[in-house]
Amino acid sequence: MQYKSQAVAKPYFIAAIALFVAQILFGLIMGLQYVMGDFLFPEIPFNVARMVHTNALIVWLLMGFMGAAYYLVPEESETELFSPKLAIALFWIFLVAAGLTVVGYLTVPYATLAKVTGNDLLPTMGREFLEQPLITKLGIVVVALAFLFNITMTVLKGRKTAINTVLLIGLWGLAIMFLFSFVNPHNVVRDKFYWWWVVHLWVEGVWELILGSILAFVLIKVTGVDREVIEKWLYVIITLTLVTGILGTGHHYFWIGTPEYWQLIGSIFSALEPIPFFAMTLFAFNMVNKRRRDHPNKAATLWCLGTGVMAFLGAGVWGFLHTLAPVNYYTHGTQITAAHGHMAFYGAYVMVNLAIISYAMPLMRGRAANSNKAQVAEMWGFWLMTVAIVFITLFLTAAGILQVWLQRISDNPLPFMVAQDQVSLFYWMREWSGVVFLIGLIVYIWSFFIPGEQKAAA
Amino acid sequence: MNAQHHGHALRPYPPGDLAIWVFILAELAAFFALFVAYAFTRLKHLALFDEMQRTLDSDAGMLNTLLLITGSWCVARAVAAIKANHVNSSARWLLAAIGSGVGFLIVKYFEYGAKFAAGIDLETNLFYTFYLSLTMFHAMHVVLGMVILFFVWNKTRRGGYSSHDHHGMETGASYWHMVDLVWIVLFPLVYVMR
Amino acid sequence: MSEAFTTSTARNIFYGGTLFFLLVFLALTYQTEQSIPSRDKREMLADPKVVAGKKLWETNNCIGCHTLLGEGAYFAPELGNVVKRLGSKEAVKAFIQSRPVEGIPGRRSMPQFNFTDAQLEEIASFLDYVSQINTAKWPPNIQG
Amino acid sequence: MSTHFLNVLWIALLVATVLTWLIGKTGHAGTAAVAGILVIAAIKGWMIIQDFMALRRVTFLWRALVLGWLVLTLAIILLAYWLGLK
Repeated sequence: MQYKSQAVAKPYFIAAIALFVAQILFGLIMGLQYVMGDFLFPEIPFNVARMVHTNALIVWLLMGFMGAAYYLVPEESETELFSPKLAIALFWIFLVAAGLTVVGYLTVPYATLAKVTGNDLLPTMGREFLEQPLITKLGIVVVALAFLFNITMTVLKGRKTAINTVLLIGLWGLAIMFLFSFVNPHNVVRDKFYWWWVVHLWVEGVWELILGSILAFVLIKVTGVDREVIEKWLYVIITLTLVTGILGTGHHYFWIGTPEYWQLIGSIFSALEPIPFFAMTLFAFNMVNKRRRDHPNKAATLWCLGTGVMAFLGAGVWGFLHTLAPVNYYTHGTQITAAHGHMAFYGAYVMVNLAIISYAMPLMRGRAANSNKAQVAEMWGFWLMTVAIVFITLFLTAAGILQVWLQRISDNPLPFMVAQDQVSLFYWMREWSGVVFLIGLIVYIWSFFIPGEQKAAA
Repeated sequence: MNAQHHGHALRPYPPGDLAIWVFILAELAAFFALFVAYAFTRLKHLALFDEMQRTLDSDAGMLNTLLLITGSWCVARAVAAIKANHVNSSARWLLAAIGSGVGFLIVKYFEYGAKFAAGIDLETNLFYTFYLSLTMFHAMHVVLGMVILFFVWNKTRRGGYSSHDHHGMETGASYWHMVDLVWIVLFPLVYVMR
Repeated sequence: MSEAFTTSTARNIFYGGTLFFLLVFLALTYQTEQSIPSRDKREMLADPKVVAGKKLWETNNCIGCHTLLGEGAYFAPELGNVVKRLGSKEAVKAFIQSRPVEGIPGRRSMPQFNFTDAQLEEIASFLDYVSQINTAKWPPNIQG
Repeated sequence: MSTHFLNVLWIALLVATVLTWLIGKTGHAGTAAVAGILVIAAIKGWMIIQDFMALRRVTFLWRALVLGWLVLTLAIILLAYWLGLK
């Protein structure tokens, strides 16, 4: 750690991991509700568990991104953070807001929550992933703006590199696209059309810029490859990302009442979306192969390589599987989508967060890398979680294919719930894979508590 | 540089910046997908496509092909000129290439004008969805190519390139040729073949 | 390599390419806005019951279990065509009303929301509106 | 690349374009017309790639990528048209 103020990243990373645990626990509850429909009913109905599962994911990834920005921007800009105090204050505001929101989800009926938090003033709630009460949404905007102010000021007073420039563009894009969460027309078609401007243009647009720059930063550090080379790769990858991803939004405009030419445009450009992910895989492996030093932090390198491979598989391959309109006609809104979502989020955004955490945490704790024993435990966590997500994806894919067959293609299409009963075996297997994921997560967290015996950081 | 003219040694990289080549390959992939989608959609709707194709203005299509080929030739001459250190001549060739792009857009303006006046749009039928998506997407590439050429021309006339350093010009030239190359497939496919 | 591939060119292509595709996307957005009135049944929004129904749909987080035109959670049936599937708005209302408070042992069950008759009519009107949107023949069959 | 050669190429490309247009204009369709038009397109594309794009003196891999794009695109189009003619 070269600058004192980088240390503000630490609470962000710790909170991110804590929310990660919450996300997984609620995921397991939902998984069980898929096969034991009355589990925790009516105390925690499925929709509530799902809100906690998805919102905890989003918030912890954002926490991770913020922590990553606070860690890498001072080092890239070669200057102290503009205001470490602001960063800490924002941390507590964000954490408390997120905590209160989750408490609200769990303790009050959603309709009551909507009423008491001012949803009548500007109805924005009750749309997938954007379930947060109005005040939480406004809080997110305020925190994001203050955070961006802090980061932007830091970059402006220091060195401008490709990495911190791309990160800034990504973060500003993230904040700007979030403003569309306040757009909620009565017209369902327009509602859905602009809803995707948040959801798609986040995960298949600006978030990939953030992902790219974090990955580039960690790779420079662990491989010692020339900045020049890594920055060129970064630009090429994010160009490909936005060239394919922006018009790729069209793959969500097939069946929601939008004009049918979107079937052509969406199919073509989303079919190309695997290309940037493939480039990212090549990038990660190339840089590690060309490494000029053997960084003692082997675990961080492993997470980087994992990001390349799993993002390509989850976002690239599993996305491509059902993105062409004639295929999507049958798979739209089935477990195939869920399978893709799980592996893509884990492979791209979970893993890149864990990569920067893996790299930065030991440094913030005063050592270049964790002890060998701790790293071995961390790598066990890596493999358990990664293998578990692969199996979750495979089982959900199997469930999805069967569901599509029974409910959409066969001569006597079965009603939804009857088809669900038929695929329950796969849901059980998915749930057990989820348990393995939780074990992996526990091992991962345990690795933080294995004492460091390595020499102090250089 | 000598090897390039007389020797047999092959250059390891194509002319211009590698970054533009990655972009060119991505664009070619997009057009590839569009062409394949067109060809196989046509297969399913043969009668519609053959009938609708007759309503297109193939004279305008041909004229535009001539213009793009000429534009490509102008840029190739501009690169040849700068390699001989003929700065002014090179700048004039670039301007001529931009001019051919302007001509292309004028022809397109009248071609689209006639179609829109007839009440045709993206949703008229499947053929017109393809015709308009493909040609408009391509026309936007012509515009982008012209913007790039404009910057290259501006730098050239200020003496920014020479026989030793014309990396930037070759970068822009490669993109412009790609726009031409794509049209070479698009024209017969959409306007002529049945 | 370094001569063949410069960071500044890569950066310019990033800005130029992104701007280019953003403009194409915005142009298509404009076209979509011009064209959807013929598909989205917006005239039905003149009925305040439909608008109120959408709000009830949202404030009860229906999307947390169901899909609507294929988007949402995959835990419970698609509702974009539910009025057609059950046959009438009345059947939809009867189904919502009949959900047991304590659920069904061992099975998934929709919660009992205790809607008033007016609210039930609003929800059903909203679902009726959605069922009439032109979705390019999706879903493939009535089961959703 | 000599400028004279570029000029000859340009004229050849113009002539080929007019030829394609004539095939369509005179109402030719079917196997022979499709094959002829695609061959002309292949030759035109080949010239543009080799001499305008100036890939002739570049290593095989790069030429193969772009020429391969041309050949593959035209081959798939040919396949689709051939299936339609049956």
